[in-house]
Amino acid sequence: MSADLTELYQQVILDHNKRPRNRGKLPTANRVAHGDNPTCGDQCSVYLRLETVLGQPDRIAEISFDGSGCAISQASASLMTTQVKGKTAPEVQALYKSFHEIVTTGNAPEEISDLAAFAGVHAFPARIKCATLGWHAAIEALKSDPLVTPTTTETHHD
Amino acid sequence: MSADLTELYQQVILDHNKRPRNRGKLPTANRVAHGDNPTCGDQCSVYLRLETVLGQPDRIAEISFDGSGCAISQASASLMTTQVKGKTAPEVQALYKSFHEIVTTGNAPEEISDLAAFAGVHAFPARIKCATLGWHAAIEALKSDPLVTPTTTETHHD
Amino acid sequence: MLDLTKIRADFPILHQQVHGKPLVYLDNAATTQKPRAVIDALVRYYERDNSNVHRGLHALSMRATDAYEGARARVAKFINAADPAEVIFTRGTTESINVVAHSYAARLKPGDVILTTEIEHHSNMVPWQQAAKASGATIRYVPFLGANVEDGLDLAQLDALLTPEVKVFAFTHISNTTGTINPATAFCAKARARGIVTVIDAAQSIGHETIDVQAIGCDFLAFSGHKMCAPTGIGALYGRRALLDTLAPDETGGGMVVTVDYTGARWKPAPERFEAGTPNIADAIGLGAACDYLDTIGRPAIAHHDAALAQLAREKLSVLPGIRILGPRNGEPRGGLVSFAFADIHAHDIVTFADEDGVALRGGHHCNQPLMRKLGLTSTTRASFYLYNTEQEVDALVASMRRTLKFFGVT
Amino acid sequence: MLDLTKIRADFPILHQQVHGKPLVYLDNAATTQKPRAVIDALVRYYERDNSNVHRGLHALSMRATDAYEGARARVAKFINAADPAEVIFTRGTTESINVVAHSYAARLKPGDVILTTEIEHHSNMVPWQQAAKASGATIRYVPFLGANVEDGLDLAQLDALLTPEVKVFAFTHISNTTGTINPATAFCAKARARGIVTVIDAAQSIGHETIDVQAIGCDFLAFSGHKMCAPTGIGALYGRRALLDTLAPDETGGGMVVTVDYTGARWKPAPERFEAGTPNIADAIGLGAACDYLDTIGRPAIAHHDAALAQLAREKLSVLPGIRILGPRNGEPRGGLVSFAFADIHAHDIVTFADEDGVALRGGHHCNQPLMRKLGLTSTTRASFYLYNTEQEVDALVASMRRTLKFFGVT
Ligand SMILES: Cc1ncc(COP(=O)(O)O)c(C=O)c1O
Ligand SMILES: Cc1ncc(COP(=O)(O)O)c(C=O)c1O
Repeated sequence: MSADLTELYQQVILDHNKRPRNRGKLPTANRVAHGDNPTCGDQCSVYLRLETVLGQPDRIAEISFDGSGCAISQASASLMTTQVKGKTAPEVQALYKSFHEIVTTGNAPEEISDLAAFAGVHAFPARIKCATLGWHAAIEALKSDPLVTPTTTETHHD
Repeated sequence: MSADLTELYQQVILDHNKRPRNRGKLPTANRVAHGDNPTCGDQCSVYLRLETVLGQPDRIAEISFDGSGCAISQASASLMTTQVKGKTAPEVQALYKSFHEIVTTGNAPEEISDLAAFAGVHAFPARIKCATLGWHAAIEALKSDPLVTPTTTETHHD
Repeated sequence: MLDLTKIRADFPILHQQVHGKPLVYLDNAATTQKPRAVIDALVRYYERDNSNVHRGLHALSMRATDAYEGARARVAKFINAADPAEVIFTRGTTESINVVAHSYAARLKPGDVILTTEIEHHSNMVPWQQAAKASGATIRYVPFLGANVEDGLDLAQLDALLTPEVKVFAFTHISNTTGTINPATAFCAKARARGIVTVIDAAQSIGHETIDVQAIGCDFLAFSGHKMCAPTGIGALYGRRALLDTLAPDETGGGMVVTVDYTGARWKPAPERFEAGTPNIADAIGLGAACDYLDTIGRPAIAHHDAALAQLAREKLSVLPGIRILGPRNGEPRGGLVSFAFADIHAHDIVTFADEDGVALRGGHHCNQPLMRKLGLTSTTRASFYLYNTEQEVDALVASMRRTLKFFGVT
Repeated sequence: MLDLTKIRADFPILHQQVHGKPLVYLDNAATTQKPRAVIDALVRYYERDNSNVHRGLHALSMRATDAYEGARARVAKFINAADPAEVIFTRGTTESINVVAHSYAARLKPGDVILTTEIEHHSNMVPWQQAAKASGATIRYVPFLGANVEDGLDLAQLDALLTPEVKVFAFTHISNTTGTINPATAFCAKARARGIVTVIDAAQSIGHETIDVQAIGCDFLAFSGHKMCAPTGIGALYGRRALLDTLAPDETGGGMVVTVDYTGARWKPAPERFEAGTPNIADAIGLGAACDYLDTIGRPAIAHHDAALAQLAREKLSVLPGIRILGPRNGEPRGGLVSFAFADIHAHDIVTFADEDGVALRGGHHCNQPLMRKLGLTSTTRASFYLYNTEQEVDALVASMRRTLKFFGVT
């Protein structure tokens, strides 16, 4: 197996793919968003319970994801849920920015070592959309009204 | 000038082009048809006075043509009028068949030497439509009702 | 029997390595590779004859026109159309179907029914959905039989669905997702007996088997050149002459009009009526060259070869743990492809691992999302074969699958 | 100054004889010839990278996708679009205009006005006539000034015609029949101030002068690759992003949908929304190569060269007996072409005689029948120039005209 491929399918990714964390519908969710990757049919729904402080959305109290897709997309969504829990929307945005940097350049800043497992994606540009599918859905969910609305994460420039 | 071109622009063609016979509207016409060559914008109207014998259409008593186009189309229409005058519709059809043979193969049967001037057209397949424009209009006119109807001679297989 | 050494030598692209492994190109249902003869036809046209067609009287223009119309006649002969004017050049299957669907959208009425099937490619489904929406007509689908489409379409249902309200029946000849072969001649006979217009999506059959539109008895047939050794950007719509001249053109502009004034225009007859603007001259000529190439090799031999490789692959793959194979069973007739899914490994991971072994496969929904959903799948992996593929390449495919299964711990 | 020896060496087709005379190709407004670099780009693609795009994860598919999307970015840069997604690949100008016209046909209403001009090519006239018919809108034409269109369009009339009912203003950048150059930037400013959508037919300008869609300020711009050194079968529609994503797609099918079920579909955003089916991958890459080629030579120099040859030809032809020349007067700005008629000799005879001298010209109505009729002509002869043409070729043109006049006894 080539170095690129070993780098892509790291142990942590395979582990999250096999035993996804926070998988399934969240009964207490007050936010949800759904992402499609039309190129491959991958789907990912993200459910959040967003805390409210003084009437304003605050931190993610609970999170889960559901859907189907390749090892990269499933592992990424799973790892994402573990990373964003307890964070505010701006914090999630900042983390996604670093994650996007990692999957497009392969360079991971030291402080976010957990997401560095996805550095191998950068050698497979066609898989970047897989790695970001869950993240897009989470960000959409954070932006969404408490009312449930379906959405798509298909964007054309990542 | 090449032999092909001299053969195409024979003296008789140049003559008919310069001094077209039977040109203009025919006031006594009881049949008319109009032909377009959409490839080049050439146009030709043919006016006939068709005699009636025992209530049936019989011979072309008078004929004229009008329109604009290249030397080949104008000379051909002019020569056509001189050849079909006095003929019945089946006779015109038969003559057109020979003419079509001449312009597509270059071989002219002896008995119709007048039309043989157009044998040179066969070396210029793109000009066959020019040479047959007036003929098509004449045949359409013969088929037309005594009522005037516009028509097109654009066909795709000559 | 095909002479594979000779055939493979005709295709320059095959002789390369991918990730240090010899390329095993098994993505032929997506697009096929091009033989030297087709590439040369393009180069020759651009180096010698390039000119605009139809409206020109100079030497290059006449040569280009002859070559372009010659290609039309060649394609007509390839599908045994009665008349070259029945061949309209398009960009490919999708555009061909849109041309027919747009025309029928303008003449269908509420109460009319468009019948299609549950196994269609999006390109033979969405245009009809749109035609139904635009006209107020209803769209219905012939369902399939068997959890994995093993038994093809439900023919009993088909008979029941061919009601007097049905005006158009559009169906695929061979499914790009399951390899199912529809009995096109029988379908057309049923439809014709009821006065229903038939539209065949021949994208997956045109490059493989002999297509005779008169024998099949269809009204329209759509296909893509790029799936039959021809360049990208060219394809055709066959239409019966009597129908074509009654259809409104989809696109309008230069070249398809008899006369134009500031208030309106009159259309030429087919094929010009449907070819507004400068056509794709070079690639049409390339399509003609592809017809020559395929007929020199012989389509019956090609069809046999491709189906045999697909059979072999189906057989060898079927023993892999957890595999689910779509379409006809082992040994039953199928098109030259096999599409499958593993319970625990996603098609994209399979395809990425196969690529490392030099094996080019397609993974996804194959533009057939509704079918996937009905099968409870989001995607499959598809291996599709063509005249230059070998039995060794089938082995390379199976070996690659085994390596991937092992990596993911499936045994 | 262009290095003509070097440039001519880039075009294999130019080095041939026609009827024993060196080819003098002056039919560039119909289609241009292709440099070696463009032909090579096609060959390279088919020999190395050919694969279907977008939906593939194997090496060839990724290479093909990168090359195809790279070509889109290259074309965007060529016209200075703000975003590659604003470039939709089409078959050419005619299809590009049809895409916009069909979309607006679906949203215009009775009372709305489509404004165009009397000097449009059929491809920028008939689709709007059809859009008017389909929607109940009215079509109006900006008239021209001067018996031979010497003074271009009537700008006073234009102001009066840009009423609040006008929703779309479609006009040609350079007329293919007269060489008239419309002040596109000024037209777009007037239209924008009134909230009118602008559609520019850039078929005759794209290959010659620098086009900057942001500086021009247009909403849509249509052009053909084959008129700018690129292969046949490819062209583009530029559309402002904000407008594109509001337009309904014309063709539907695979590749342009987000999700499909048996009842309907949702579209992707631009550009995919407008590119149903397998695109013309190779020729899009060829178009990218043509952009590279033209920018290496330099478009300002090309524009200057082509216009100078047309000026020279106009000047030298204007002394011939009985000639009537259309469009701008001697010395006034004009596109790289000159179109003329003789009182007693038809354009087809002229073109046939010129061909004997190796000179390739176009004769006819140039897809502009209404204009011809208004000018009292049925056809003209057109000589059109490009970067590989020389002053000697202008002389060959004039000499050929003299020989023909002599044969027909015009002195
Ligand atoms: C001004 C103008 N518009 C439109 C067209 C149509 O271009 P195409 O035939 O490439 O679609 C042409 C060329 O024929 C043209 O000159
Ligand atoms: C069955 C079927 N129909 C239609 C199409 C669409 O063909 P194209 O993309 O060449 O228009 C394809 C190929 O993708 C196909 O396999």
